[in-house]
Amino acid sequence: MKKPRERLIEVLLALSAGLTVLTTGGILWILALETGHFFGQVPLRAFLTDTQWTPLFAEKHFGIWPLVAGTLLTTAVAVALALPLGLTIAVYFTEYASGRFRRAVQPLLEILASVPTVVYGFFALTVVTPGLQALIPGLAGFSALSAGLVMGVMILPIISSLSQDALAAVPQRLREASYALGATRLQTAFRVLVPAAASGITVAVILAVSRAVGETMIVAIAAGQEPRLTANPLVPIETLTTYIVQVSSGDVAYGTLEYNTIFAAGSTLFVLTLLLNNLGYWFRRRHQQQHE
Amino acid sequence: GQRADSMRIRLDGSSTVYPITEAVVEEYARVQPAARITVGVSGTGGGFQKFSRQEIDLANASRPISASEQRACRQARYAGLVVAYDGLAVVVNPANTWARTLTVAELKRIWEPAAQHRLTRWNQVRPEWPDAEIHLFGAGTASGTYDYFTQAIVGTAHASRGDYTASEDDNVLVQGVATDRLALGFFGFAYYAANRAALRLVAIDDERADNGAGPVAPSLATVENKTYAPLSRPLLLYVSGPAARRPVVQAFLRFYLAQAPRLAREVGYFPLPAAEVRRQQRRLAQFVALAGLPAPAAATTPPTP
Amino acid sequence: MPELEARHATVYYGTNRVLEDVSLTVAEHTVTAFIGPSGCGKSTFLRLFNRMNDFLPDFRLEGEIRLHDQNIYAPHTDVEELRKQVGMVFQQPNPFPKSVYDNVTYGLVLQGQRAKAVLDAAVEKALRQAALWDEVKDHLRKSALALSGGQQQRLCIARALAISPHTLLMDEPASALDPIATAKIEELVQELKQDYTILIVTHNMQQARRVSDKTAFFNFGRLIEYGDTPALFEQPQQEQTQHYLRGHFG
Amino acid sequence: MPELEARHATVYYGTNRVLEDVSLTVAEHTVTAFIGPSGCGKSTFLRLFNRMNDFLPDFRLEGEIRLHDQNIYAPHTDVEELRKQVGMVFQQPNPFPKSVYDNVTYGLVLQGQRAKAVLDAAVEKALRQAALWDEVKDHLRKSALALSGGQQQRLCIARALAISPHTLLMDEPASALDPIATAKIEELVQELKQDYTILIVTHNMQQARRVSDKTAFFNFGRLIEYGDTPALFEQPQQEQTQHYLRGHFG
Amino acid sequence: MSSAARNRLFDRAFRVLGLLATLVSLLLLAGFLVDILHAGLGRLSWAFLGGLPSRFPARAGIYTALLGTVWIGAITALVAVPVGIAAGVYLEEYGAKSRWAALIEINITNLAGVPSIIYGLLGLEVFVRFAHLGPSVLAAGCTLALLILPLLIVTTREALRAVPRPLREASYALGATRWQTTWHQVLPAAAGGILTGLILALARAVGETAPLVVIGVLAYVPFTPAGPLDEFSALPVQIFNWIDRPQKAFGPNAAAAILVLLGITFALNGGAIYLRNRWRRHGR
Ligand SMILES: Nc1ncnc2c1ncn2[C@@H]1O[C@H](COP(=O)(O)OP(=O)(O)OP(=O)(O)O)[C@@H](O)[C@H]1O
Ligand SMILES: Nc1ncnc2c1ncn2[C@@H]1O[C@H](COP(=O)(O)OP(=O)(O)OP(=O)(O)O)[C@@H](O)[C@H]1O
Ligand SMILES: [Mg+2]
Ligand SMILES: [Mg+2]
Ligand SMILES: O=P([O-])([O-])[O-]
Repeated sequence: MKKPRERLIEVLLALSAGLTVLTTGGILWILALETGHFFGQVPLRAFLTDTQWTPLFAEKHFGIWPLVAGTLLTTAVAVALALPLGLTIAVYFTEYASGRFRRAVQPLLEILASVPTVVYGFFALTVVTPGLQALIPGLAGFSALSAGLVMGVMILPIISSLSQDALAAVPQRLREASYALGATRLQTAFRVLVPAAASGITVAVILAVSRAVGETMIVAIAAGQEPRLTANPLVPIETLTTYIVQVSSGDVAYGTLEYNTIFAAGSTLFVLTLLLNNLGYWFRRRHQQQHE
Repeated sequence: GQRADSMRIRLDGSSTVYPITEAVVEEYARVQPAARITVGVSGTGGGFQKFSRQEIDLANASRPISASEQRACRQARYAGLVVAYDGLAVVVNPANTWARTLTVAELKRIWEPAAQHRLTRWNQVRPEWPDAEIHLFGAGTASGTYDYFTQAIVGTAHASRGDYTASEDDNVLVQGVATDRLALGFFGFAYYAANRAALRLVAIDDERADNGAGPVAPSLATVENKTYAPLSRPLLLYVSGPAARRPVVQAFLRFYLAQAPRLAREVGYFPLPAAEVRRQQRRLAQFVALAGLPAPAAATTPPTP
Repeated sequence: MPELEARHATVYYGTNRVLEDVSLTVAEHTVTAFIGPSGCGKSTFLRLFNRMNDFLPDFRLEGEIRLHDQNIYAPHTDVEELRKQVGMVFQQPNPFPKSVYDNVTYGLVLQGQRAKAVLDAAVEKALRQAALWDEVKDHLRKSALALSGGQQQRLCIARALAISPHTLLMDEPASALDPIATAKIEELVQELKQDYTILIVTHNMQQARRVSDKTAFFNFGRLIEYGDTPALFEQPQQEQTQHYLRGHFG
Repeated sequence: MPELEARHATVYYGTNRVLEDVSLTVAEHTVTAFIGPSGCGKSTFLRLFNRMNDFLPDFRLEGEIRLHDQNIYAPHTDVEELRKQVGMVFQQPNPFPKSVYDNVTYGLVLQGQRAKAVLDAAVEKALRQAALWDEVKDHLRKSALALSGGQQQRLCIARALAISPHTLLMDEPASALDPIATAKIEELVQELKQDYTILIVTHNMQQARRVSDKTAFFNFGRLIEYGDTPALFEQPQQEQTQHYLRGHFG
Repeated sequence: MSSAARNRLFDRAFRVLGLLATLVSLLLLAGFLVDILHAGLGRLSWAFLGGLPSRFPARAGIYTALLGTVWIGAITALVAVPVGIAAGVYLEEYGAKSRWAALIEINITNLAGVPSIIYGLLGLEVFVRFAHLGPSVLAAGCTLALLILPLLIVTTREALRAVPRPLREASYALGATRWQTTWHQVLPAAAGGILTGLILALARAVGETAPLVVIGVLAYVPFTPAGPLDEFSALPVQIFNWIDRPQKAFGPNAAAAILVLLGITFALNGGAIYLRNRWRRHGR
């Protein structure tokens, strides 16, 4: 028999835990509600097939692809920088560097992950963009390239440290098998270890991509505010997150179609990251099973 | 608390008017440190929406309140006061060597809805200009500047192309033009004035002789005598009836009107002539007196000056 | 000239001495077994011959290990080249998570061999030598992880043989296997002796007796006794060896 | 009426059966020892008497455990109340990271006792019973973690006694201690018998013989033999018991 | 060149490449810090820390933003800490087998990956609009509290899991209830770990910008909040604001404010690491 006081406490604790469910419920509810209003006025077809996004103008278009393209473009630039760099660092740390070097440098790299993103935005706008413009004459003042590169620096520690964990989890006996056949460290690393850790490295990349997709301030400051369907990283673009910031920082009246558009963009972003996170979760489970 | 609330004044609205208001509020804090004044930048349209819901006391506006916005207003009375003049600046990057002038017709061809995805290169404006992309930066759709510009240039308020960098935040536009050789943008004159080195004005020719012949650039003279047409306009501050009954607001508004000419010039706008300032001060006094009376049966207000 | 030789080999891990002054010579085409209680240093000693201990933190060797009368711990030794000559098979079967084929060709591919005909021939030869060919010849593209433990171990042997070493180090190669698979490995060792010099660590005294020509008994990091296998098992000279063989410790 | 009784107790962890149909009765003011090889289920059985297994995931009991003829696994049993009556001492001394005083008073304070005089008296009484008073009486405010292992274990006994249980469960209470501390604990058990019913798990057969009145021998989750200690040790009835006592396994 | 020689060469080359990659990353970090120090250090002064916002860059300070951040941090902690710890305790000490706990578990994993701007939308709709809190300190604090809750719960659980089982058993064996055991033994023993997690979570919250922008911050707030329902400015928002200004003269202000913000986040992170090490060494 439970004493009433104990019972009460347990209920309170369970309710606290339940608040997280309520949070998810709240997110799903508001996104569904406002996005529902949005689709009450805009056909899903237009949302998915139109190639222009101009919901605030007289001639309205509601194609989400320009924003999605902007998001993916900055993310691609970020990953293109962070993946090779991060993987190289991970291999170097696990297979080449001394323990002392690693212990000294690792925390410094982790600092990169704890820097507030608005600070990265400043860096992108005041240092990286002018620097790149000196190298690339046609580069606009806002560009996916500049924002993406800085975002790459931001996600670098995610990729490098999670990849290190994955590489370290590869059993020592595979390393020894390779060395015993006359392989060099490099050959062992890239022919045995990286393939064996592939699913773990994939998790790292997926989580990093998820972070990049949801990242807001860097792109809001440095990537531009012009929705356009392009793969050219040299011109201003607009991401899903930037659109939300842009519209919500100028006040849009509650209940209007314009207001609903930020939730439509938010829902798209939410679905995108949810898919990525669950993909990552799935890969991680597979990775854990592989190394049991 | 109660006391803090009675000292509170909430402002929002136009980003064009923001620099003047910011300056006035900052100066006012020296005279009356107890006042707690906040200023938002939602654009003229966004400001009027909050104004009509009575979420704010004063609305900055770079165009008069529209008929539909008037209907939405909950309060029976409000008034708009002119605080300064603006000459809407059309600007390019200093590295742009070709676009020194533009005609209104050319501007229309650039900005009208039909131009979307069609007019994308400089040589489509004038054949002798470079065959290079044109990057457009302009006010966002919630802004008075956008309404004013589309009305004056395209001929219909709220009609323009949508494929340009549109922001309520003029700073984004300034930065965009300042860092892009192929850019063309427009915004309130103050934002040009604060960044003269990074931008270059384009003179505008409305092709009407009665308004000064040839291309005209905005300046104190051309804005005051209205030859910088059609892009000269008044900047306004709307005050709601309930707010006007509060002494804190009255004191602040009196300070605002008195300081507006000096501070408008300081931030880069064109000050009202002294006579006009006195006229606005009289209107304020009238409105304050009227605001104390019971609301009239029909919701009428002194319209724009 | 002996094929392999240890001269006053003393090994430390940090400050911990795990081998002390071990000297011994191994002739070509013989099987030498290392026996002794757990932790006595058998594995450490075996791994000296292909410098597999180099990666262990704080490993330090005094003395010399010689292969064909060359000190393999001399500076400028080409360690990768050494490991191609001295193959190794481990206690736990450790195939790569790749196909059977790719496992066997791994060493050759590392050396730059790309010709399919050459690789095909090498695979067949190595798998035949490891007595695995008949069982896997139709599944060369299957993952090596799908094989049984005994098959995996023979695959590891084939993988080692494919790069044509002359010496084979085996560290308890059958201890993770069932009796039938163990018997197969033992048989294999007997056959490989024709072509290779074999050093084998085992904790199973009967196994040592069955497969080896010479046996070395270690205890507490010292080589206690070393001699022909039958002699060592029947007339051990040292008291420690006698105790150990009678099962008094270990 | 027996103080404690197990009736056909069968325990599962998930699908794994670790106790099978164990029945036994324990009389008041006796010491009963549970012996048997590692993993035979002694601890599991002991912990049934204060429902300490309840927290283990997938624990399931069939049968009954009775205290004063009440099934303590009946629904609506007040488990906390039960545990106040049936104290427990663990293998590893586990004092709280608090002062000696706070350790001993912990149980009383939980019950709402705040009066300093009462607590002071309880502390002295319990520490005296646990034969620790003289050693710690001047350091009651010192951290319990500063005591030696043997002192810690006696503190844990004092802590258990402070809430006046009538039964004491001891799970290898001396196995982490040195011989001198062990002797002290054994002596203590003998004394506590005057006032408490004691169940003690031990892997040390000599200890069981020295301290207990009755002994229960477990093997593979079954109660093999249960009887008076001298009889069980001198004339075991079961073959398994004989083997175990002779050291053939375990 | 023989293939063996080539392989060895590549191996050496990669050693250099790996070192280079590491150094490049560190140089980026260093260059970045040096750049900000260079740009901002000159502006950093007591007057800057105590100054009100102004249209004159040289006169503008971060006093209101700094206090806004302190307010928001305090409210975030006030809301998130009890809830986060309670939820962690429930999942770790109580919910072992229940389906409810399993649901919450999956849910937290997913929440942890939701972009912060989505929390902004949630805050906008729920706190600003529905609860009529407006863009107030309270709305911001609640929004950020929800944002860090998953992180807090995860770290709390880790800390609880590290508490040894014998400690719990000792308490239960003395007739303690679950809650008594949790309160008197488990939570004190886990306090160091929980505190570490809390500080890390707060460091994260203090640097968040996007959710605040979405719930609607004002451009100009020349006073500090007097209560939880007041409007606010916050350090990251002030930085965003200054970065956004095209006048070059505001750049040093942004950089100086960044130095302050970095100072706060690094101090919090460093403090957390210090605590964790100390706790690992002395704690149980
Ligand atoms: N990497 C290492 N670092 C430090 N000490 C080690 C390391 N590997 C082994 N040792 C120690 O060296 C000694 C010899 O170990 P080794 O593995 O050679 O023994 P072994 O005879 O092969 O034992 P087993 O039969 O258990 O495999 C042992 O005491 C062991 O603890
Ligand atoms: N929490 C648990 N979950 C699952 N199985 C368990 C758990 N605890 C113990 N067991 C298993 O139950 C069986 C009995 O364990 P128990 O601890 O009761 O044995 P024991 O006789 O006390 O052994 P020892 O002398 O080692 O303490 C063992 O096989 C053990 O592996
Ligand atoms: Mg070994
Ligand atoms: Mg036990
Ligand atoms: O911000 P606006 O002045 O353009 O409304």
